[in-house]
Amino acid sequence: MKTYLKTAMLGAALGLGTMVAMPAANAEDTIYAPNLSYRTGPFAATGIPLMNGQRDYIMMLNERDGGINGVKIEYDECETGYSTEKGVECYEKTKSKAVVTQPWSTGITLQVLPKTNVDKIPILAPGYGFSPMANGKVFQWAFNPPASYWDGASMMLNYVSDGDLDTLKGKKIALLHLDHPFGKEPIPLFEAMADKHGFEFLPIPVGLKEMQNQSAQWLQIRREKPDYVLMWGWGAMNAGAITEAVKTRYPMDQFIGIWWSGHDGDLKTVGDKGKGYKSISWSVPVADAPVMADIKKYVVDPGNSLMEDPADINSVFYQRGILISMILAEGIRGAQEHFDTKNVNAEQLRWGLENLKIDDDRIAELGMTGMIAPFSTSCADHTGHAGGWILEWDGSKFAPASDKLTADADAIAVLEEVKAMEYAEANKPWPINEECNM
Amino acid sequence: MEFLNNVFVAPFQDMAAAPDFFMQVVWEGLVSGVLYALIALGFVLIYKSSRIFNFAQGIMVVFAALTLVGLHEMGVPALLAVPLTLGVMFLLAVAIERVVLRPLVNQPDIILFMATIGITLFLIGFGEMIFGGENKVMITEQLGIPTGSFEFEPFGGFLLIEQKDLTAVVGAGVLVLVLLLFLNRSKMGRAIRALGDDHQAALSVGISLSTIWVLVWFIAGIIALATGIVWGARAGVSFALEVIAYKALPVLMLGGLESVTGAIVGGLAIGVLEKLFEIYWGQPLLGGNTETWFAFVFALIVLLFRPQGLFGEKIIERV
Amino acid sequence: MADTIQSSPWTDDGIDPGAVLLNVDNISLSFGGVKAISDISFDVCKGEIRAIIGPNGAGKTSMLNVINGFYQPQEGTIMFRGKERRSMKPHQAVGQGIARTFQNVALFKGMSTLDNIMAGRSVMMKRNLFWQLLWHGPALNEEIEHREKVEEIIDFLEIKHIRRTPVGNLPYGLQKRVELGRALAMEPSLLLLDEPMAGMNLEEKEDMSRFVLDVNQQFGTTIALIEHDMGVVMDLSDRVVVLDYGKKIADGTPDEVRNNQDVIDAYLGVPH
Amino acid sequence: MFYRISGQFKTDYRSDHALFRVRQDAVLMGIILLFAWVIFPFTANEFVFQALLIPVLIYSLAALGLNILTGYAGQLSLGTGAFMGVGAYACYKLVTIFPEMNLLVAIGLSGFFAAAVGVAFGLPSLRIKGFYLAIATLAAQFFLVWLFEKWAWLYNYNASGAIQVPTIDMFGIRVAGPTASSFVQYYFVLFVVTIMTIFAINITRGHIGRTWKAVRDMDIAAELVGINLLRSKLIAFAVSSYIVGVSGALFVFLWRGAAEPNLFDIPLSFRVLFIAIIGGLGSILGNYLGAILIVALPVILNILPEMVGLEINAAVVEHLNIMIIGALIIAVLIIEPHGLARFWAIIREKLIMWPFPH
Repeated sequence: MKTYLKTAMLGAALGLGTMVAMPAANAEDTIYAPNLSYRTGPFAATGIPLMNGQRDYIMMLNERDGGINGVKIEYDECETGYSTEKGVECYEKTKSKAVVTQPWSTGITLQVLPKTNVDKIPILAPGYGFSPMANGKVFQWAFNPPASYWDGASMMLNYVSDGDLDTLKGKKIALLHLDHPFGKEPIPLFEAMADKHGFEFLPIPVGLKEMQNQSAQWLQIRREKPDYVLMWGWGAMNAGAITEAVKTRYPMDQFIGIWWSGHDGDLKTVGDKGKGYKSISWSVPVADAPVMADIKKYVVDPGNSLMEDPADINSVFYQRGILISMILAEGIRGAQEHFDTKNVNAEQLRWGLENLKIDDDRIAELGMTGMIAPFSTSCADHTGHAGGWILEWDGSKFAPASDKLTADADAIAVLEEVKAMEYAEANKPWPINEECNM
Repeated sequence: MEFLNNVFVAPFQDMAAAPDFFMQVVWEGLVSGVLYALIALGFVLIYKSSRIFNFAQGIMVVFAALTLVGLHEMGVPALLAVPLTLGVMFLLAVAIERVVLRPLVNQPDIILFMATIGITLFLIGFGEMIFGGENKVMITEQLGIPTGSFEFEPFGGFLLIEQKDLTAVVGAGVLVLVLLLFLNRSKMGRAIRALGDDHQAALSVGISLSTIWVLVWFIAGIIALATGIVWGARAGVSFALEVIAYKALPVLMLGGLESVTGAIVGGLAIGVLEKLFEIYWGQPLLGGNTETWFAFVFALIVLLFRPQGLFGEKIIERV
Repeated sequence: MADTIQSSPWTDDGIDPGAVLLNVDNISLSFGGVKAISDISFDVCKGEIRAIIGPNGAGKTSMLNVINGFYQPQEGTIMFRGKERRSMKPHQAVGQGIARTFQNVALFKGMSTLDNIMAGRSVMMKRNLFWQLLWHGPALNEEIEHREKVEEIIDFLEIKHIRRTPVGNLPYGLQKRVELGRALAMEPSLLLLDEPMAGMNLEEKEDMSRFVLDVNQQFGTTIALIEHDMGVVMDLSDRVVVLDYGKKIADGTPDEVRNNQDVIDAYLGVPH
Repeated sequence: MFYRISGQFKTDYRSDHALFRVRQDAVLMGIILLFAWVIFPFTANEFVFQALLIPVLIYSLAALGLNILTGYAGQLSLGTGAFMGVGAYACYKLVTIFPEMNLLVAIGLSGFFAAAVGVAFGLPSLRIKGFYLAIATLAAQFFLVWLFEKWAWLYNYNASGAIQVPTIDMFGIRVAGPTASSFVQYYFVLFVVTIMTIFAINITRGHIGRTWKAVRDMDIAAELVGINLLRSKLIAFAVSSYIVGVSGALFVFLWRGAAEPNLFDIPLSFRVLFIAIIGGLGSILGNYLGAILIVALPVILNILPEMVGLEINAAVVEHLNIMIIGALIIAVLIIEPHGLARFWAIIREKLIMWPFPH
């Protein structure tokens, strides 16, 4: 018996070892848009609704319009589990035919950023990645529209100071952040702003292993008594923080998270007690938007969505996923029209993403009025710096709680230039697109 | 000089200056400590009876909690979901005994340890496939666990004690008492304890080895469920919970792999000490997040002076 | 083969045959209040076979453990090759020329017979990490040089056929023989044997007795052995020391010991 | 038939100590080397280089380092990932402080930093044994990863806390950085791995390797035949950590291109441990077999359903992958605790006998 098992295992091992086949060649009449998804791992809870939204928007386009200008989009997920290593593997696997890379984690973004210059594939990282990516001269292939983390940080500061940052003088602002490239991303901006406007900035890191047990961090907050707590949290960290905030009796109205910390699922774990918690967001869920009706009609009702609970269709993250796919689709559409071709390639898509014009009219045409602020990108500005809104948790859902906020563009531009050049210097020889003028 | 002051004087001044805060820190540490102790207890029980260092104890916590919440989501009433979950944990124990332990009987310790890592991986994949990766809410209220809090005002400050934490502490205490009674008073319990010392002697009581193993893994499953409920109530239920299982390991170093007392005292000590260190030394001096390693380094240092742990018996080597 | 060995005796340790090689003086050892050995003195002379006997729990193995440095006695001194020592690590004792075998076979189960015996020459192998990395050159030469010595021992113990067998797969009797080989590989001036014939059948015992005598005579190795089989002890040994409850109760030639009343009582279990 | 060993006699001990005591083994090795050095690199595409060939080599090397400590010297370590990190960060500091330094030299030197840290954490091994020591290695794991986060000097105060590999040329050829070709990187890695493997083979068949195995099989007996336990264990920690450190430097510089601290966290340590277990503890060959299996399995699981026309969700594939690795570990331990390397040994035995049944 044992010998047979051994032989069988052996055969299996040898069989697996020799089978190194390549992905099948792709059909000519589709555009291949892979997504480095994470439906598994510690951040799956936040990933799943986003991936569902992204997937469903593309499926809706394919069903309703037969794709974009008649070309179907092949949406393909490569699972990373938010692991950088898996992400790079996915990038390598998909890059031969992909028109875009959607890396989905700051770690993966940093890793593939230098490679895209060589492979000439645009990175699309809406609302995440590396804030200096806004500088299109240095980061020719990277796009993070409609707003970067520094935009988010600046909008938060504008909100808590009612637009006059000097009123923050002498106040203490804590940043509760994941101890990870993502969480550290806004620190340079906060430090610069603290110097300029005279408030005290206190970063409080949360280790990846401590996400669900933040009592030490919240004890620190209790001791330090900051005037505001801003949060760069992700996955299980969000629910953990809000639970602890409730417990510590930290005033909810002084507690604001970045857009990735405004996930309905996280807040449901605290329910009513989280009432008053806020999150800055460049997207707003609009239940009766025409695009949502189409998605319901073409994807959800026929049972083609991976969404488990149909009620999630109005959640912040699902709708944000839809907007992210919209940005990609608009980039493809723009490129198709500019180059007068149906099958755009990666280099053409780069042009499309660099010349996005998402104005109010276009938003209305897309059936997305109120879901996103208008923005446009250019050769020099790969972010677009759209505005955002504060969303407030009312005990059962997030609702807009502010007028449209905008970021302090001048302060950010200076920092973007400095950090982008630092990056280019550290990674020289780094190609710089001198044709771009600011 | 200033450095010495920061290390040896200032932290204690801080403690004295805000005694209410100090008490809160100790309480938070104690609650974490109870959880570490519970997980460590699961380890100890299995190690004592079968010499297996069960790395899967942490994932069993997640698995039990997910099953409970998952069953409830499927419409099973909370109070029925608990026994059903215990049923699942029992089946898991039977499956592990049949598929993994029985074929590996008499293998070296390290092989069995690695097999439990295999179990861990398998359960992670299996659990995520069935229950999904989303963060779930523990059905705290449905289980009748109070969710309010008590507030005290010692020294004019404020000390907040959550009722569910208090329930956790009391519940854990009761669980440990019942377990000790079972181990010391029942025939089955004595057989489990005897197994650790001498397989032959235990078998002579008339209970088969596989029965005992299933039983022990089932008890570890019960402990896992209790831990899962308590921890889930604090931070939600998801696979990220698995990392707390690592915290039980230094507890085992400190308390000894075979000592129930050691697991409890070690767990509480590590819970309190790591919290105190983080708040009064880690955050001001080292940039925080020292809780990831403090317990390990502390246990390592203790072990250098007492290789058998705080509660282990002195090792006499023989040839 | 045997001639070549005899012509170059291993045991050139500067002690004349018949003089005291090891002197154990007033040794006491206890574990947390339990006395294992109390106030024992005896000596072992160069070239003799010295037996240590006594009922179970008499402290015989503990005595060997003290001699080769595994246990540190609380009181007393040990004089070996004219040098007095209080405490030392086992590997230092090996360096001075003490080798031993174990009551329960303590071989390296995952290694072959050859490797086990080669392991006995660890102390003598000096090529450092750098040469080991290169292998060809000095490290290989050293390896071959020691291999030749080990092959002599393999020949001597008649275990050529199991040279490459992992010792975990060998029968008990052969394992004991490999263990003796490993101890011989250390070229000891004092060889401690802890129940070398335990669990053997008559034929195996005869083989082993022959090897012990041959080692003593051909290599000139001094031997101290613990053995329960009185027949074997009386045949092999030159002098016998008898322990009981951690105390020495008799010391002398086999004939003297055989007729000692204390010894008879100890073996018959007369209460103290 | 092919594996006929009769007629191959050894007439002196020197030839008996040769690496391949049977001629066919040497021929087979030659064929494998031919594939590794010539056929693979000239036929592989970018994806095969990046997703299979280079990671297999690097993971094999890391597993080799761990195997020396765990498989040969019997000291279970759960902190391999952190020691890879020490190698990677040391290499990063070396090339940023001395930009002129040859990368091969920098990687060689970075191993010494890992070895030093390894020895420091190996010191308790004399007093702490078995599982207690395994937990103690976790202390190294968690403490070092924390240090990579907090010690900003290590990552040159980058805002993101990550290290990015600069562009490095060697003898006019680009070997590291985003513009280096996979072809060159593969040869670089292959060269280092080949050298390290030769060293590992030499050291494990010599007397130091023998003392390790002795310590592993029975440490008390090893002490009583004169082996200095502390010295032997510390050499094992040093050699093991050196190899692991070099593999960490290769991992970041020749493959990943960038790294954040938590890359070196527990999952990496376990990944390497799985490779060593499945491949076979106490074997050199096993590390390669294990790495091939663990690296290729997810790739195959991703491609396989597509090839047979099955539409499987990416998440399900990942879950299946985890489950299969878990089940595989258990299966290997039950069927053959010595791993894939022993399977090969069994095949070889059969080939020698073939075509006769016994």
